[in-house]
Amino acid sequence: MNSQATILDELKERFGAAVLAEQPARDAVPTLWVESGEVRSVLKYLKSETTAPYRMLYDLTAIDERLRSHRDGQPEADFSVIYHLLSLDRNADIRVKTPLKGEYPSLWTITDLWSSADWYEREVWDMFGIVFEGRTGLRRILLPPGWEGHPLRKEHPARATEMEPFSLPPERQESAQEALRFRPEEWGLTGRGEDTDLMFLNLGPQHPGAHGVFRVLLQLDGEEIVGAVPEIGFHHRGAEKMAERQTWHTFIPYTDRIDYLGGVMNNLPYVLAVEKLAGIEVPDRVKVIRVMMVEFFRIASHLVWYGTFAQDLGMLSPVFFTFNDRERIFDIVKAVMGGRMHPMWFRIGGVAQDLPQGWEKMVREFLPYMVHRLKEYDRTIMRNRIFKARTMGIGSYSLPEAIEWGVTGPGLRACGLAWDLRKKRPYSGYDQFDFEIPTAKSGDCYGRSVVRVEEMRQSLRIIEQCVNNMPPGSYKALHPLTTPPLKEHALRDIETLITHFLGVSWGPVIPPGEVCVAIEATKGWNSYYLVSDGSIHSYRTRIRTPSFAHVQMIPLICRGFMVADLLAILGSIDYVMADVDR
Amino acid sequence: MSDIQCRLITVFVVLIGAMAASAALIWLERRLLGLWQDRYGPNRVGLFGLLQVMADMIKIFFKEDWIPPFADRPVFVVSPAIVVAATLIPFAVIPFSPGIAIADLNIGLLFFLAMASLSVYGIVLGGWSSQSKYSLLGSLRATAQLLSYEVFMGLSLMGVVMMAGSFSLGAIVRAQRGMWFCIPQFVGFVIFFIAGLAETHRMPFDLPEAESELVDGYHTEYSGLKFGMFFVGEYLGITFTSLMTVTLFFGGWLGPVLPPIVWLLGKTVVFICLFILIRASLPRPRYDQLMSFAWKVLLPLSLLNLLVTAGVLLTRR
Amino acid sequence: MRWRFSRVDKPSRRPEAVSVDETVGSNLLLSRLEDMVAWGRKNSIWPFNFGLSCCYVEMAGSITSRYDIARFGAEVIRGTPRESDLMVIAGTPFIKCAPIILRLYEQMMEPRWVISMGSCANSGGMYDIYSVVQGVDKILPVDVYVPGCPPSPGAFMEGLIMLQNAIAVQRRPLSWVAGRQSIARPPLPSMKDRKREERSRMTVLPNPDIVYPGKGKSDE
Amino acid sequence: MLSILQTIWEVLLHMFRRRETILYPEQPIASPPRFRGRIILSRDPDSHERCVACYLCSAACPVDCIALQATQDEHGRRYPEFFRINFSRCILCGFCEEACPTCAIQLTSDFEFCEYERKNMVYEKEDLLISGPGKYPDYNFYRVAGVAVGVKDKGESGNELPPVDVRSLLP
Repeated sequence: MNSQATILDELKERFGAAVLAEQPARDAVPTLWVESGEVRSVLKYLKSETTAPYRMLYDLTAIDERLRSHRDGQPEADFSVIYHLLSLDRNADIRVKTPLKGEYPSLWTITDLWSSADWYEREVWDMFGIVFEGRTGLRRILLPPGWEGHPLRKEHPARATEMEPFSLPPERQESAQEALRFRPEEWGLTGRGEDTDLMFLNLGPQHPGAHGVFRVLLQLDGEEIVGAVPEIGFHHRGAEKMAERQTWHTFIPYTDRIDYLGGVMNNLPYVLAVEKLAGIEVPDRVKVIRVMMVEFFRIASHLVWYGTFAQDLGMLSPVFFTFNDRERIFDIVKAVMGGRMHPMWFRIGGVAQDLPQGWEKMVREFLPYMVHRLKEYDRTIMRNRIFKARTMGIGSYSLPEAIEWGVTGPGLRACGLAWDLRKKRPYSGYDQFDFEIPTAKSGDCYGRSVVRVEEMRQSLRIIEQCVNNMPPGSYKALHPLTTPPLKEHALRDIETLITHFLGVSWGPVIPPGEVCVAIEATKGWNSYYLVSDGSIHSYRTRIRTPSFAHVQMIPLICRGFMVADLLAILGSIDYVMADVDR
Repeated sequence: MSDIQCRLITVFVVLIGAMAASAALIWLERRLLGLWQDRYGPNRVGLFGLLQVMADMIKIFFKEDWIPPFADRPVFVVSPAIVVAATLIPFAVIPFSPGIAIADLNIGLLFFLAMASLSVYGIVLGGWSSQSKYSLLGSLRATAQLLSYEVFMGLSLMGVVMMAGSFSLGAIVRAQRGMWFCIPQFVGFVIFFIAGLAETHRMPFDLPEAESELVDGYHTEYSGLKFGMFFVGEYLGITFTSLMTVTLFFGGWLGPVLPPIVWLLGKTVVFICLFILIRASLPRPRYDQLMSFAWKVLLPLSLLNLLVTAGVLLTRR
Repeated sequence: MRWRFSRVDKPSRRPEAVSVDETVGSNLLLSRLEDMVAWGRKNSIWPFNFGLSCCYVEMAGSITSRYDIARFGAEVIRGTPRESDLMVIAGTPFIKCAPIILRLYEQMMEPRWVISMGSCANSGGMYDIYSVVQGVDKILPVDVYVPGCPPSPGAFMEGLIMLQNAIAVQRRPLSWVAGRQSIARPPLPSMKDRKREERSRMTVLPNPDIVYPGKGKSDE
Repeated sequence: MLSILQTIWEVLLHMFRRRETILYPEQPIASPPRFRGRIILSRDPDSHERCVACYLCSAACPVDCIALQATQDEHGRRYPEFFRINFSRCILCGFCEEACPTCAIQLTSDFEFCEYERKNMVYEKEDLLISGPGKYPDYNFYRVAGVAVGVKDKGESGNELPPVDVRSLLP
């Protein structure tokens, strides 16, 4: 961790008194507090001036610090804004925090440094009421226009049942519809082109090709896209607020539904983060079981993408075939974990149950079948001339663009960079597996498809290694914070039963601290940034999802293409609205 | 029985037959798609689900039929009727068996081409009168697509006309006694079939409706019976195009042992199945790709075909 | 049979219910016709291609080969509300999305039905949170509730069959301009009460630590 | 062109595959025993209600859909006076089953419990209680060694098993 020490020294030397403090974090990410006036220059320095710069704005979020008790050594603040940067060259992160005072504090924008900061800043404003100065269009992003309050502030109520019951009388319906009306001038768009009249087309929030409730407003010249304004927030279920009232244990089901195609893939970063805070080391068997299930869901998610992407391009049948394969995966998932899309099966310190008898047979039968099917899909879909014509050269972006906009996962690897967290920062024992990182050169829709298809093959390899080398041992760690403890014990002796009672009623008390764990999820990097205040709830849970960054990029990559291409682009990004809006 | 009575009976038989065929086709398509997608398709209502179409018809017939207040009312109402009428009328010139045709015009082929272009109006006007942007885009696509594919459809048939020496469909069928035209006119057949797909705006050329892009394209605003007419019109179109392909390239009613009508219908069913298979498997090209394929590939090809056919015929003489 | 012509300026969202006997008993021919129409409607439920979140994927799953709702004549997914008969609220109804859901519902043509799929749509489910409507029946009438989070495609199919059964006994006006403009809905049973006996007879369940003991289904 | 024909060919070949469809409702959809469906309350091998109304399930429930009220019978044995699960909120996560110290509450693999009316989705104890022990036929909470109370030492009551050696639980 030399580079981390040096970057902190470098910053302290250069910015002197502006660096207020250094904060030790559980995840060993260098974290420092910078005076709010100097944040921009520090970020600018990190982005462009230092050696091996931090080019990616990985995350931008805030914490309402007003009720937090464990803030050892941190500067006084009512709110803090956190900039999480990433350097792919160094393979290192840095977290820059800035303390803010006051009821509705303000801060200077960084949208001129990173265009991708736009949505993040809007989100912070929407959720916390922190104003970003020096920019335009600071409007609600996740909540409807006209919403009162900022939900992630501690004083905002969480439960809908505590509020007035929702109703939709005609006048409210009318005003809501009126608020949805698109006014191009608000976005700086006009209906006049250079020599033509332009048309505005409202695609969504309900559109068969938009993969969920998502709205894109298109400025069209004929069918050619001149401008696009994506609008999100129709799928905001307040998962982050939810985390502040659920216990550490009972938040697990909510993680499943973040990227709802990823199933237990979403459990993983959360339980890893909690385990890191609690200091739990899980047995090898747990690691391998988790890897296996997670890879099953990677395949399942990619299969949904494969089928629906083909369907977006007009192919009628592949979606049936890929869903059939997905059903076979679900046969295994159901038998092992008991759920289908949302097994919510990982636990703090282990998994819910041991593998059932007979799981090996099911998995072993599945592997050759799936290899065979993938070959068939290559012949049916990937090699098809029309498919290629529809995807090659469409919606491409370069590697620097991808990094600038915070693209991760298959979208990043399609630009030719073999960057995969499973290899670069192995978690849950991925360093023990033999697999490759598929890449593509083009960065277009076809490239992204190639990467995903190949990823499925690699996942099959990983699963095969899991079956062949499943270690014996327990499915839960023997740690006092493991929740719930081994049920066999709880059923037999009163001593464990008492721990069991505490664990599932109040929930475990996790020691104070901050941690961020990222994993290579199905769609890119998914990370949970947890702030524990030494209580049974999380003080703040920040869920950084890959799709949010990817969707923000749409206007950039669809310009100049046609409406039909837009649907190909949307399909190839493979986003899930729950993963965008959370 | 007088000649007029005889004619009238033929008209009714053909009319009801065409309607029944397209209804059966809806069932056939859903079952065949099921077959190719490892599932069953409608199989619960009646034997093999045969009554499914009945249920759909009844449902659509009693569904609320609504005209949007913003639509251009008369045009909106008349468009679906144009589509159905324009696809029904050319059935008149198809020779079903030796001597059995509603009207064996000596310009039958031209009549068919003329009528086929009429159905474009139904779609274009329907989309335009809906006053919805998706419908408008759909009808714009329909205009461009249908008009350009009309050109090749006509051109691809000229080889057949040259070989048969007549525009009369009956004469064309009789000219295939020795050899079906699909062999000497293979290129013409392929072009005609592709153009036929485009003309009936079936997948993969269903750009005017393209569900994943334009919601439902030109008929987005239609409901109830009017939508049902568009729906039936599409299936009538498939039946007709298949009949036409068989008549022009696969010897129509010609065939040994079995009665001519059985041959004709049997061959037609094969092509209908092919239509459905193509729908089940192929992705949809983009609008500009479709157009450039038409003008850059099909146009030269069909002209070349014309030239070669003419050359061969001349040398033979 | 006397026909009354009346103009429907403002079709109410849910016309008041009339007893079945009153409507059906009047004329045999009419009732035969109504039977036939109900049969047609029951067997041709075209769903609207509408999805909100996770449940939508399971609903789409029910269309695919393993479950194949095409068998019930319900695979003709329409992209436009005007041509569809059934709206499946598959997912969480968000406050920001509620006006859109209602708008789409109103754009559907009569007769139209709603299945509320999954806990979120039933009651808000696990999302008792500021941005979620606590049950879609707060904004529009629901015909069948499917429990689960998300319900498996099988559960959705059960819901669909129940909707079919409900449609089969409903009597609706044959025309939207003529005749009585009211819908006769016979009272529908409580499935919980109906199945209670059978369910309480259950004794032993298969061992959860063995994958598929025996042939498959549990002992119900 | 060839690639296009190949796509068509591949789809055509599906004609000869076995159909995947389960003919529900005539054919049941197989659910493995772990599948989490409708919740039941089970009885112990002595046919008594297993539930001791400890409220753990309702505390563990992430969506607060379980409500119950404890009471005692004439022998001082606790049982729920009412036990209510609101299936319109329930997400079938199985946390209650995991939390239950007596294996009383269990999730079955039954997924068929749709309703026409929302109010019918609230299940009372009589809807939940089954006649047998469910997944764990041999487990009987009242046979496991309890704590020492004035009149008896740990594991010495009439029907208790001897207590577990705590050391055996250590790794």
